[in-house]
Amino acid sequence: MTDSEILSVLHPDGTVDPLLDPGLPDPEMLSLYRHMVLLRAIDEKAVALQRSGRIGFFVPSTGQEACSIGAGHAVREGDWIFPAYRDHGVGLMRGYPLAALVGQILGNTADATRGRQMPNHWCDRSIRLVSVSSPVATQLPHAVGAAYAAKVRGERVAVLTTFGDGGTSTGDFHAAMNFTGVFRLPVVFFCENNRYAISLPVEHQTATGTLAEKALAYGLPGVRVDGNDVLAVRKVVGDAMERARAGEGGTLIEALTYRLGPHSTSDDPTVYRSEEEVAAWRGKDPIRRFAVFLKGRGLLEDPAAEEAGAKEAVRRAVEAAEGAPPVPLSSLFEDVYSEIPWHLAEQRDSLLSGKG
Amino acid sequence: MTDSEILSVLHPDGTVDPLLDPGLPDPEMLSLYRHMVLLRAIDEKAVALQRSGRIGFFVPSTGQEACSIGAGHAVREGDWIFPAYRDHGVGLMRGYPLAALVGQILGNTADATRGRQMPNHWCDRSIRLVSVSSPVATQLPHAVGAAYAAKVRGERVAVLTTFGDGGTSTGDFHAAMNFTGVFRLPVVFFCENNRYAISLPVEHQTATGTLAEKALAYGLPGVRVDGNDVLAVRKVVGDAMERARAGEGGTLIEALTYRLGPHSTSDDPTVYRSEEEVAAWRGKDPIRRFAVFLKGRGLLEDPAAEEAGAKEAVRRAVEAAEGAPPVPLSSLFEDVYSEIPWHLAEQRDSLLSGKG
Amino acid sequence: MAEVTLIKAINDALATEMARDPSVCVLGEDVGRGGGVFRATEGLLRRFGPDRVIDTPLNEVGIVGMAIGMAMNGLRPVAEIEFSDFIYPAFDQIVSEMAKMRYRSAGQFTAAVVLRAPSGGGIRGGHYHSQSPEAYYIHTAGLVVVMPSTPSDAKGLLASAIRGEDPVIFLEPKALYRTVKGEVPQGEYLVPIGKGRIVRPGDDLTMITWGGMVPVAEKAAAAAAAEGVDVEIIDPRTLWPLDIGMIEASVNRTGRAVVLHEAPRTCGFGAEVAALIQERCFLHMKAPVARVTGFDTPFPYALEKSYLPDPERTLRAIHASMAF
Amino acid sequence: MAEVTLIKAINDALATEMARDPSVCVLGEDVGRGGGVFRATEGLLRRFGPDRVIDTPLNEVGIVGMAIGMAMNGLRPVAEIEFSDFIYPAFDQIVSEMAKMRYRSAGQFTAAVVLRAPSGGGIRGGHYHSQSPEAYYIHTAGLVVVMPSTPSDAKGLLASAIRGEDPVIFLEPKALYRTVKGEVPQGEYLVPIGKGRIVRPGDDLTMITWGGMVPVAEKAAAAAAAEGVDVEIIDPRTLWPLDIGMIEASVNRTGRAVVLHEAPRTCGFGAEVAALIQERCFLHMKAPVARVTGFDTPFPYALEKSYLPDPERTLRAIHASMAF
Ligand SMILES: Cc1ncc(C[n+]2csc(CCOP(=O)(O)OP(=O)(O)O)c2C)c(N)n1
Ligand SMILES: Cc1ncc(C[n+]2csc(CCOP(=O)(O)OP(=O)(O)O)c2C)c(N)n1
Ligand SMILES: [Mg+2]
Ligand SMILES: [Mg+2]
Repeated sequence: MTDSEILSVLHPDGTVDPLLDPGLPDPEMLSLYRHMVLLRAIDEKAVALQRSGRIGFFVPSTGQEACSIGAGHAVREGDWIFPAYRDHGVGLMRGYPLAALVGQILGNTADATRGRQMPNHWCDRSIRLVSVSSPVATQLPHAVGAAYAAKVRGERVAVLTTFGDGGTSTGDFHAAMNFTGVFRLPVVFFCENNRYAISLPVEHQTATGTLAEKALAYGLPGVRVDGNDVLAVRKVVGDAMERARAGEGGTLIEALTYRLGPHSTSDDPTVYRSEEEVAAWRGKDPIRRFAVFLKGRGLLEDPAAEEAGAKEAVRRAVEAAEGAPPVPLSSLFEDVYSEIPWHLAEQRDSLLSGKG
Repeated sequence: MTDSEILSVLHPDGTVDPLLDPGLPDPEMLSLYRHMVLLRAIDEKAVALQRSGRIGFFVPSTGQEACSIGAGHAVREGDWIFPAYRDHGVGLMRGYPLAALVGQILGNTADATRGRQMPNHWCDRSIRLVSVSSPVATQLPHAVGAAYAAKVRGERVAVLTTFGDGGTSTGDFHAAMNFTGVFRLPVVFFCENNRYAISLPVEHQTATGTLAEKALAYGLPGVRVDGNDVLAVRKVVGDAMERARAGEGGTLIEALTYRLGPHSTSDDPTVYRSEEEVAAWRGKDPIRRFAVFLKGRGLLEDPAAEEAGAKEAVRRAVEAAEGAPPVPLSSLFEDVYSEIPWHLAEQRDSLLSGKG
Repeated sequence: MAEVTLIKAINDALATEMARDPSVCVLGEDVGRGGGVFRATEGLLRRFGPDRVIDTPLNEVGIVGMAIGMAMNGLRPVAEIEFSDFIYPAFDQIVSEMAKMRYRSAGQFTAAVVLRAPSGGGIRGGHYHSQSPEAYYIHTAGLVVVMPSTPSDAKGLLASAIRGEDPVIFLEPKALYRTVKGEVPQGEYLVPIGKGRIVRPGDDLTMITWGGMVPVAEKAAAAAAAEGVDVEIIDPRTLWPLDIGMIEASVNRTGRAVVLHEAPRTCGFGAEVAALIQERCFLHMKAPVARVTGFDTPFPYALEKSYLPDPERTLRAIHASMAF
Repeated sequence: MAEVTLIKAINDALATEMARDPSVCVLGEDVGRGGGVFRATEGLLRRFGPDRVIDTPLNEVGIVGMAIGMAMNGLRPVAEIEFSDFIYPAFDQIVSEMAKMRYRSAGQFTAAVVLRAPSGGGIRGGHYHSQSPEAYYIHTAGLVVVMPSTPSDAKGLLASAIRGEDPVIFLEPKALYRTVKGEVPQGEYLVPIGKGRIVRPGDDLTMITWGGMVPVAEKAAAAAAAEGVDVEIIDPRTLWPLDIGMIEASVNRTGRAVVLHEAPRTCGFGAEVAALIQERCFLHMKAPVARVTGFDTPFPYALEKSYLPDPERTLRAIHASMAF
């Protein structure tokens, strides 16, 4: 494959490329679709919650649903996920419960992580979905370490880590890619090139023609995929995960996509992007594109009903979680260390007693 | 040029490749030779000084003289040099005086930098030879910044920065290469691949076949050169510097060479390298190789006399500098800030008065 | 003079200095087309062009390292780090390079970079958009550390930092970006580095605080005043080198001191201030130097309000000191 | 029991723990074939193989980040940073990731990495082979910071760090690697984290010191003893969380305290110790807590001997405190 070739499966007319079709069973395909729809419903609701001051912040993934849902579907039991903040879809697809996701956003006792982090910084040990961090790309070297541990124990698992185009410029990317090449580790680097790092266009992020070709600098293969094509993403990530599990080493995947909304609820993208550009990409909506295919296959009848159902599910989840009590003050001092040392005990006691 | 092609000029029989010969005038060629010989004489003496406890430490460049001398010769007035600790040759070739070099090693008042740093950490503002640092590759982003400043002022100068194979793994390399590509800056990245980073063989440093191909990840050209061939190094670095001065951007050069001695006076290379390997490379000695050519041209008669002369020059320089007084105590507190703030004045006064 | 916000004052300082001196450049993530995530650099790209207002790739080593090289070659770079929490990838460039360049070259090369970074809590930003890292830089020999708490100080100190010959870590209290307003002199305006400001004179107790905690201290002092306790508030403005004379004179007079800061307590700058005061004012002290600080935990999201010192916690420390 | 050097004791701890627990791995630059630049990992590659003794490329982000991921997935990594001065490229991984992993995931994930790094001066190493960075890590919530000063403590503390559930910055006083010898128990041996050691009991003054300064304190105390001043020396061994009880009890008894460390004074750990003592022992204090420290300059090469606190400077501080 040449560097600039972009793999895609879903044709505009709703048919698929038979050679590249990952061949998923019908219920699986419907599940992909439903998760994409759910993901978008979550974004909408979360942005509304932020606008009304009920949560502090949110990072939507609208427009990139094919990426995280397609990639998430390629993850198997035993695999690890080291996601970026924009990739709630990966966890969701892997079974991270909507209730848990909503609880995390709200940061009350419905949050398994006790309100410790901003929205979008989820984790769930039971599915090896690792705690999201805000500094860009710090999760990449962790993926390397987890893969190393799995490899030396002889486990047939793969490690998926996700990040953006901006992430390729970080030192953590350089370290993680190089270590993966040197130790021949089962890490799949899934880069969602949504063309911007906040306001910076990818053409100013790096002078290479593609991000995928950066893989060669580390002795790894690099692949480009249409990131608005959920079946293509599923195919490419699935293949790379399979290679990884088979002991054939890591892969860098560049998924070409676009974030239709703001970088986060704090961002105003009209400052740095034209209406026309956004409109053009809105025409390539990954959910609509997949719906055309599913309709053609007779798997989907009423997209509007699916959307309404998803919205209702999110509404109910928020309603349920919003009632949960706030996290207790004492929890502030827990989990800093495995046990509470004297100085934190003193600080806790003085706060709780209203003295300090 | 393909990535794996290694440019060389000096043939084993003492002739040169006429197409690649940089065509230096005879005195210049003799000057290259004499600086290589001087460099080696410095190494020998400095290692002896360290062994006898008169200096704390030294990093020799024995075996790599063609690299730093060839590269140094390609630097012109107005160009900047951001060298690594092993590249005293670059400065030397550019006119950094032997006396200054020896003063720095001794760290007394003969040292223009007031004994502030270990041996090998020279600098000389007058020739834009920038202060060497110990952390590997931190100078690379500085080279980018200096190049940026020159570029926006419209100066036709180039910036040379040097580092080792290990340096390519650092985050500073990744940042500097990428910024150079994005801003199209006149930086020449001269990587001396001496096959080891202390004990780590380059095959374990990275999984790429060559270091030069890493350039492509940043939209820059990458070139390989025989690092034991001073004319080839001069040619390749000269061309890259010319491209840089002409506004055509940066280049990564991988020079293939070998350090014949220890990493530093603290290192025992027998732990990690075989005698045979070292012997094979000793057979490729860059000084002897150049001498064969110069003899063939009738430019050099008595290498032994050259060596003896260099040794004598170094001996005399050390003798002269060793007599210099130690740096004064008060200098400890100077140059931390542009002016001495109260706390340093207090600390100085208490030290000088014998109180604190 | 117009009443402007602190962020506008920063923007004003940058524009004024860039207009005055063509060697002043700004660089960082989103500083150009984006105008800065807090809009500190808004309008600068249009006015001064892309050579001097530089959008960089996402790499803090590159930003700081490039700024150092620019400074070595005659420019006056003002680098923005998007949040002070994201400065750490560049920590090596800061402590090993920027801070030591002058010393190690015996003054032949200097790295007079100004590193601006929004700092502190108050925006529901959790772990990585809220921290107060001043102690790391104060502990690093060779750096000047500045943190303004008013718009006019922000303008005047930033201008002084840009004109100075030393590397400066310029921390901006993001909680105050839009919540404090004040009169700011137009045109060129300088506030000297190294001089504190008496925010409120008082006779009974000296409170040393900075950045986002200054308004908290003022509220606590007002409450204390209502109880008859007269608190002097000192904002050092330049955290290091500290205006020790101002603090010493005050504490020698009041005999009581409270240090108030957002950063975690242990090895925070409050420890240094406390150590200095007890060294210098020992015989005048009527009570130990008290510290009111963030807790020794990562910065929390949901419990931010309880984490950050507030006027009540501060007032309790005043009570405890007075009653000692 | 054999008399061994501190570096041998480190090597012994690594070998013993690796033999005991197959999940213990070491990684870093030159730790395998090279055996470590100070030979701390000598012989481990041959004994435990390349899967557990990992030579890494030259990248500290990779070393620390990889170690974090290994720890998250069931291994017990002991990462070596060649000199503590070269840790800074990984500073973000340490403060943003390693220190906060447990907190931010509410205990779902932990990063119980042990980061070993030779630290301190005494080898004519100049700026970048001599620094004492403990304060940076003590200020970072979530990290345990350990620094032994004897071979047996080195072995026992390193073993405890490896078995513990928290991330540990394990600083090794390189000046003492081969200059101190001591008896070290063979086989498994643990010294508890968080407990100080009374190096020398005394009644007149409490000296708190650690790492390479312990022998300096002992010399100064011997000289003081000759003058009739009885100095108690406390080596906290675990710098954080500090054994505050031991210090408090001592200072309440002696009424005088000197903190002695190599790191620059300002915002060094000495400031925290001084702040804690004056907070907790105020009414017992007969003199201010004094600090004998490295100066607030980058670490110099030629003037290293004058930079580092020596017994004379320490003794002068004892005199000043006694005479206060
Ligand atoms: C180390 C670091 N520097 C800066 C930031 C601020 N920041 C947050 S997101 C972002 C852009 C990331 O862009 P990209 O990697 O393309 O991901 P995307 O947001 O487009 O998904 C920046 C600069 C950060 N989080 N971490
Ligand atoms: C950031 C950093 N990490 C570790 C070291 C310790 N160290 C000094 S030199 C060296 C190897 C450098 O190898 P290379 O870049 O190939 O240069 P060479 O010494 O072979 O010329 C290492 C690991 C350092 N100086 N800086
Ligand atoms: Mg992006
Ligand atoms: Mg090398």
